[in-house]
Amino acid sequence: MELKNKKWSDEQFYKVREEVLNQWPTGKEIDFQEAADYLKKVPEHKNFSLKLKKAKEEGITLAQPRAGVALVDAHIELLTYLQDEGGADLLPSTIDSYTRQNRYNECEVGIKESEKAGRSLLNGFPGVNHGVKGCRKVFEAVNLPLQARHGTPDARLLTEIIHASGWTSNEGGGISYNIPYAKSVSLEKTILDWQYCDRVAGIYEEMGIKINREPFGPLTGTLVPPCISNSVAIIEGLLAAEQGVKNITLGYGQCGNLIQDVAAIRALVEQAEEYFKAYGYNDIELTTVFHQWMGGFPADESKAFGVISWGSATAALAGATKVIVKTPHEAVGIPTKEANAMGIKATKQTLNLLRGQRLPMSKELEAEIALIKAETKCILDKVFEVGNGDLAVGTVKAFEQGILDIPFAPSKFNAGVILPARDNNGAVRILNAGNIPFTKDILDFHRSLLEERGRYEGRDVAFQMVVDDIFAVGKGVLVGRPENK
Amino acid sequence: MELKNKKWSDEQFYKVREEVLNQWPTGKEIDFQEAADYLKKVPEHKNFSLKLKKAKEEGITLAQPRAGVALVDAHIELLTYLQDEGGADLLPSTIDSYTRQNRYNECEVGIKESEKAGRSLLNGFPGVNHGVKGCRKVFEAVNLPLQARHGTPDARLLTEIIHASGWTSNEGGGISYNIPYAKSVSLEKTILDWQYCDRVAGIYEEMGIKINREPFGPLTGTLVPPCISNSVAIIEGLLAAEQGVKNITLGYGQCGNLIQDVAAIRALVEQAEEYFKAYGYNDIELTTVFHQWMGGFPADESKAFGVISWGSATAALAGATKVIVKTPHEAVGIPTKEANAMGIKATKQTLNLLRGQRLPMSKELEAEIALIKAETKCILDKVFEVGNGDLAVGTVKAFEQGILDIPFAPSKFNAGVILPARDNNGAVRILNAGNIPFTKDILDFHRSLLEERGRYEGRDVAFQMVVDDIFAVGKGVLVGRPENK
Amino acid sequence: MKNKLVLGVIGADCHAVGNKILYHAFTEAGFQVENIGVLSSQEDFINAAIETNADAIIVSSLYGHGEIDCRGLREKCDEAGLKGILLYAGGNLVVGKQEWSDVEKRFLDMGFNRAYPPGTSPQTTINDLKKDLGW
Amino acid sequence: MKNKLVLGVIGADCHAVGNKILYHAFTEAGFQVENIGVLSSQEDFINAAIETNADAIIVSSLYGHGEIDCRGLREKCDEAGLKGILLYAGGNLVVGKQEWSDVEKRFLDMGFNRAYPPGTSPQTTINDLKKDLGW
Ligand code: B12
Ligand code: B12
Repeated sequence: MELKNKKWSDEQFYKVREEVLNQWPTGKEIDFQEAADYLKKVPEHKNFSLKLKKAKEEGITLAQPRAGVALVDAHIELLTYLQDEGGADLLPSTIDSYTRQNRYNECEVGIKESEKAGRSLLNGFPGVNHGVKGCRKVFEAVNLPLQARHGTPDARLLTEIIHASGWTSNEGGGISYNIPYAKSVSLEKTILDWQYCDRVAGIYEEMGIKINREPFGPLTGTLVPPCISNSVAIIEGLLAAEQGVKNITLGYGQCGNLIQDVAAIRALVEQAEEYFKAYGYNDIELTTVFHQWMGGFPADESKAFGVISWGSATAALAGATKVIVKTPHEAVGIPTKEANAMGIKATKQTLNLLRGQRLPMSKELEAEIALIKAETKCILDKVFEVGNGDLAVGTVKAFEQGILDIPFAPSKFNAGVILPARDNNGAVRILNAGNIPFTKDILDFHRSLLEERGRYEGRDVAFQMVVDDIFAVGKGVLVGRPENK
Repeated sequence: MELKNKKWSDEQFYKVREEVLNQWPTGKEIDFQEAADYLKKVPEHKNFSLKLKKAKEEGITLAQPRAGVALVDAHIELLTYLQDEGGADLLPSTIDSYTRQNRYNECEVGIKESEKAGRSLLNGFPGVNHGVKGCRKVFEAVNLPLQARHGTPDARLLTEIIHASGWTSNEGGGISYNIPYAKSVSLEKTILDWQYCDRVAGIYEEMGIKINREPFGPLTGTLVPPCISNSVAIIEGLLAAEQGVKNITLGYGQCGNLIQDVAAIRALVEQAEEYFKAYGYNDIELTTVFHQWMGGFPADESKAFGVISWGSATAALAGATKVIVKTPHEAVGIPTKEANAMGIKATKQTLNLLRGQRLPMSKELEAEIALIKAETKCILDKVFEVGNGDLAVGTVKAFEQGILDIPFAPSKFNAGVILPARDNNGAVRILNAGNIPFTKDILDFHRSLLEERGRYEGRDVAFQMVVDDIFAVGKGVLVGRPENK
Repeated sequence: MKNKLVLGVIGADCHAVGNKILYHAFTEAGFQVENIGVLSSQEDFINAAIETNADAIIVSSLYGHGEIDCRGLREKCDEAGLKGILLYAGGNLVVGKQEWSDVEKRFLDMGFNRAYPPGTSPQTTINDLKKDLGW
Repeated sequence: MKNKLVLGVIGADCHAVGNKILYHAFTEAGFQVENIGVLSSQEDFINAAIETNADAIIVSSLYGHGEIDCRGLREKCDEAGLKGILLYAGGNLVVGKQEWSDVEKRFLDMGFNRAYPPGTSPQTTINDLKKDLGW
C-alpha cells in the first residue's frame, strides 16, 4: 500500500484486517459488531476519554502507573492493588517485550514458565496471547479506565484485541513506537501499521464509541529536547486525526528544568491546537500527559521518591491532564505491586497538595514557550516541505535526511547525529543539531547557553558533557558537572 | 531587670551569669576564656556561619535534619549516620522536652532509664545534663557544623554549654520559644532570657568567633500566615542584632502554596534587610531557613515522601539558604536513624535536581510579596508604636493587645483570637484577624478570597473550614474540602 | 447522664492543636469538658477531676514522654478518691514508631482503660466513651 | 594482546543508551569493539564473534527477559567453535528487584564467566576484562 496521510477506505482497511486477525489464533475471537456492543456498555467512569475530559475541565492532573505481568489472574491482582491501595486514577496494562516484537511463540514459553515458577518471567502482560477472553476478564475485574501501554511497532492485532475487550485507550504511534523501540523496521511500515490502529479507533468513534489515543511522548526518555518530542507528538496527532481519531492525548517526558518543562507542555497544547485547526480537524478533544523522569534513575529508593515527587509537582504546575508514575524500584527492575503503589501514593500526595496551582506566566516562561514553538515550527515546516505537503511521506523523508533526529535511538532509520546537553540551569539544549533545520539565531542561542556552562565548569563543550548528563540524575543531580563543580 | 531593647552591659550580664551557671552542676565546667580558645580552633567547615555564608554565595540550599537521643554515644552514632549515609549538610542536636522545661532531674531519670532499656526514653538530647564534656564529645565526633535545636523558654544554661562545646549555632528566641512552647511563662521573662542567649553569641562575636543565631520561624507550625511569622522573625532578628549577634538565619514554615511560600521568603529577606538598615545594624549576615511542612503529616510513608519532596522543591525555588528536613515517620514518632536519613536523601535529591532554579518573577508573585510586606508593616509599625519606640516593650504589649497573635498557640499570653484558613488555591489567609492591625483593604482582600472558597465549596466561611484545613495535609490534600468537593 | 470529662496534655508537652480539636469534638458530641490544656501535671488532672466530679480523664501525650509521664496516674487517682474513674490515653504515646500492641499493653498495664494509636479520630473515642459511660 | 570484544543487547531488548556508553568506554579503554547494538539474537552475537575472532562477548540485557534470552548461549558458543570464549552479562538481568546472589548464581550456572548487578560502572568490567584477558 502506498503511504499517504489519508483516511483509509473501508476496502483498504478490511482487506488488511483479514490478514491481521489471522496472525495468531486469538485474532479469530474478534467480531466488530459484538465488540461495539460490548464497548457501548462500558460505564462512563471506565471510559478513558470521558475521564480525561472531566479532569481537563476540572483542571486536575490524574495519576496513572505502568504495570503488567504474564498471567491474567496475577495481572488482575496487580491492577486491583494499584487501584485500591495505590489510588490510581487510570489503569494501564503494560505489554511484554515479546508481544511488542510479535513473537507470540516466545510469549507462550514465558506464560508457561511463569506458571511453573510462580513469578512473572515476562516484563509485561502478553495481551495477544491472552486474547479477548483474557483481556475482558481483566477489564471486568477493575473499576477504572484501562489502556494498553507498550512499544509495539506493529500493534495491529493487539489493538484489535484490547479495544474489543473494553480497553478504551491505546498508546503508541508510527514514529514513537518505532524509532525508540526498533532497530530495523522501516518508518513506512510502522506509519502504515499505526494508521491501521488509528483507523480502528476512528471506526469505533464513528459508531459513537469514544476511544482515546496517546502517542508516546518521551521517545528514548533520555535528554530529548522539547522541540523534538513536540514535533513528533504533533505529527502523530495529525496522522491519528486523519484516520478519524477524536480524543488525543499528547505527551512529553520531563527534562527536569521547571520552566522548560512547563513551557514544553504549554507550547505543545497551543501549537497542536493550531495545527489541528489549520488542517481542518476541528473537533479534537486534546489532553496532555506528562511523564515523570524517563531516563536513568537513582537506585536509592528515597532518592527515587525525590525524583518521582518533583515530576509530579512539575506535572501539576504545568497543568498536564495526567502524569505517568515511576516507582522507587525504577533503577533496578520491574516494581513489585507494593513499590508501584508507593510511587502512586507519593505522586498523588504531591498532585493533591498542588491541586489548582499553576506556574504563573513570567518573562522567562514566555521566552521558553516562544523558543520551543519556533524550533518546532522550523522542523514541521520542513517536514511538510519535503513531503510535498503530505505529512506521512514528509515524516519518512525527514528522518532520512536528519530533519527529524531523536537522540540515542536504536533505529537505523534515525540519523542519530543530534547530541543534546544541559545548560547551566539544567534545561536540555542542543550541542550538535545535525541536520535539524533551525535558524541561525536558534542554533547560536543553544550554543551560547552551552558555552556559558562550559565556562562555569571550566571545560570545553563536548561529548563528555553528554555522557555526564546521562548519568547525572541517577547520581542524584540534574546537570553532570565535573568532580570539582 | 527592666525589659528594654538595649545591649546588656557587662555588669548586668555577668551578674546574671553567675546565677545561670549555678542552675545545674555542669554549669561550673564552663570557663569563657577556655571556651573561646576552643571555639577558635573549630575548623572552617565546622563553623555554622561560614558554611551558611558560602551556601548563600553559591546560591545553593543546604539540608539539615532534626535528631537527638538520650545518650551521648547513641547520639553520636545517630549524627554520624545522618552525616555519612544521609548526606546532611548541617547537623542538629534536638534537645529533649524536660531540658526545655529546665527539669534536669527528670532528665537524669530519662538518661538512667534509657541506659537500662537500651533505647531512648527521651525525645531528644539532654545537653545540660551531659554538660560541656558530653557536648564536646559529640562535636568532636562529627565533621559538620552543629546546632542546638530545642524550644526552651529559658535556654541560658543550655546556650552557655553548647557554645562552649563548639556548637556554633543556636535556635530560638524570646517569642518563638515561648508562645508555641509554653503555657504560663511571661514574655518579659523569655525576652530577657533570650537577650542573654543573644548576648552570649554577641560576646563570642566580639572575640572574633562567628556564632549563628536562628529564631524559630514556624511557631506552631499550623496554618501560620506568613505576615505573622515574618513579623516575629524580624523582631527577634532585631533583638538579637542589638545584643551583638551578626550572623542571623530567619525562618519560615511552608504553608503549601508555591507562590505564597516563595513570596514569604523573598519578603522576609527584603524586609528584614530594610529593618536592619533602618535601625543601624549594618553588618548583619542574613540567611534564611525554610521548614518543610510543620503541621500534621500523613502516616503513610510514601505520602510523607511526597510532602517532604514538595517542601524541598519549594525551598529551592524560593532560594532559601537551608531547609529543615522531615522524615517518613513524622506522623507517628521520632524517626529511626534510617528513616531520618531517608528524609534527607529525598530532600537532597530534590534540591540537587533544582540547584540554580528559581521561581521567576511574575505578576502573581509580585503581588503576594507586596501583600505580605504590607501586612507585616501594619503589625511592626504598631508594635513600635505601643512600645513607644522600644521593640522589646512593644512586643510584650503587642501580645497583650492581640496585635501579635499566633494561631493555636498554648501560651496564655497569646490572645488566641486569630483564625487562619486556606483560600481556594491553598494559600493561608485570615478568617478572623482579631486585633491584628490590618488596613481595611487587607482585611477585605482576605475575606473575599475566603468567600470565593466558600462559594466553590458551597458552604459558609466558618470554623469548620479551619478544622478541615488542620487535618487536610495529613489526609493527603492541601485544602480541607467538604466530602463532595 | 455521665458525661463529664477532664481533658489535657500531660507532662512537659506543648502540642496544643490536637487538644483544641478534641475539646471542640467532645463538646459538640454532648460532653461537658474541663480542658486543662497543655503542660499539665498528673496533679492538675486529678485536681480538675475532683473539682468537676468528672467521669473520665482523657490524657493526650504527643511528644514521646507519655510512657514516663503517665506512670502512677492510676495509683494517684485511687489515693485521691477517684477510684474507678475512666482513664483514656492517646496521641503519639511513646518515643518512635513502635509496635502498637506492645505500647497498648504497657498502658493497659499501667491501669488505663483504653489507649489509642497515633492518628485516632476523635469519633472513635467518642463512641468508646458513650459505651463505657453507658449512654 | 587479547582485546577483541563483541558487544550487544540481547533478545527483544531495545535499550540503546547504556550500549552506546559501553561502546564509548570500552573503546576508550583500548579494546577493539564490535558493537552489534540492540535487539540482537544469540546467533548475531556468535556470528560477530566468529567474524572478528573475538576474545570476549559482552551481553547486555536491560528489559528483564535476560534470563530467558541468555539460556543456552554457552552451549551454542561451544557448538560454533567458540570454546572457552569469555562470556559476561550485565544490565538489569532479570524481572524485578531480586536478591543479587541468586541471580548471579543463575547466570554462572548458565556458563557465564561473570555477571553484574544493575548500575555497575563500565570501569568495573574493564578492570575484570583486563584481568581475565591477562593484560
Ligand atoms: C530509558 C529507559 C527506557 C527507554 C529506552 C530508550 C532506548 N531505546 O534506549 C524506553 C522508554 C524506550 C524504555 C522502554 C522499555 N523499558 Co526501559 N528503562 C529505561 C531506564 C529508565 C533507563 C535506561 C538507561 O538508558 N539508563 C542509562 C544507561 C547509561 O544505563 P544502563 O542502561 O543501565 O546501562 C549501564 C549499566 O546497566 C551497565 N551495563 C549494561 N549492560 C552491561 C553489561 C555488562 C557486562 C556490564 C558490566 C555492565 C552493563 O553499563 C551501562 C552503562 O553505564 C531504565 C531504568 C533505569 N535504569 O533507571 C528502564 C528499564 C531498563 N526499562 C524497563 C522496561 C521493563 C522497559 C519496557 C518493557 C517498558 C516498561 N515496562 O516500562 C520497555 C522495553 C522495550 C524493549 N523492547 O526493550 C525495566 C526493566 C525491568 C527489569 N529488568 O526488571 C527498567 C529497569 C525500568 C523498570 N524498573 O521497570 N525504557
Ligand atoms: C505541629 C507539631 C509541633 C509544633 C506544636 C505547636 C503547638 N504548640 O501545638 C511544634 C513545632 C512547636 C512542635 C514541637 C515539638 N514536637 Co512536635 N509535632 C507537631 C506535628 C507535626 C503535628 C501535631 C499536630 O498539631 N497535629 C494535628 C493535630 C490535630 O493532631 P494531633 O496532635 O495528633 O492530635 C490528634 C490525635 O493525636 C488524637 N489524640 C490526641 N490526644 C488524644 C487522646 C485520646 C484519648 C485520643 C483517643 C486521641 C487523641 O486526636 C487529636 C485530634 O484529632 C507532629 C507530627 C504529626 N502528627 O504530623 C509532631 C510531633 C508530635 N512532635 C514531636 C516532637 C518530638 C516535638 C519536639 C520534642 C521537637 C522535636 N523533636 O522535633 C517538640 C516538643 C516540644 C514540647 N515540649 O512538647 C514528635 C513526637 C515524637 C514521638 N512521640 O515519638 C512528633 C510525632 C513528630 C515526630 N515524628 O518526631 N511540634
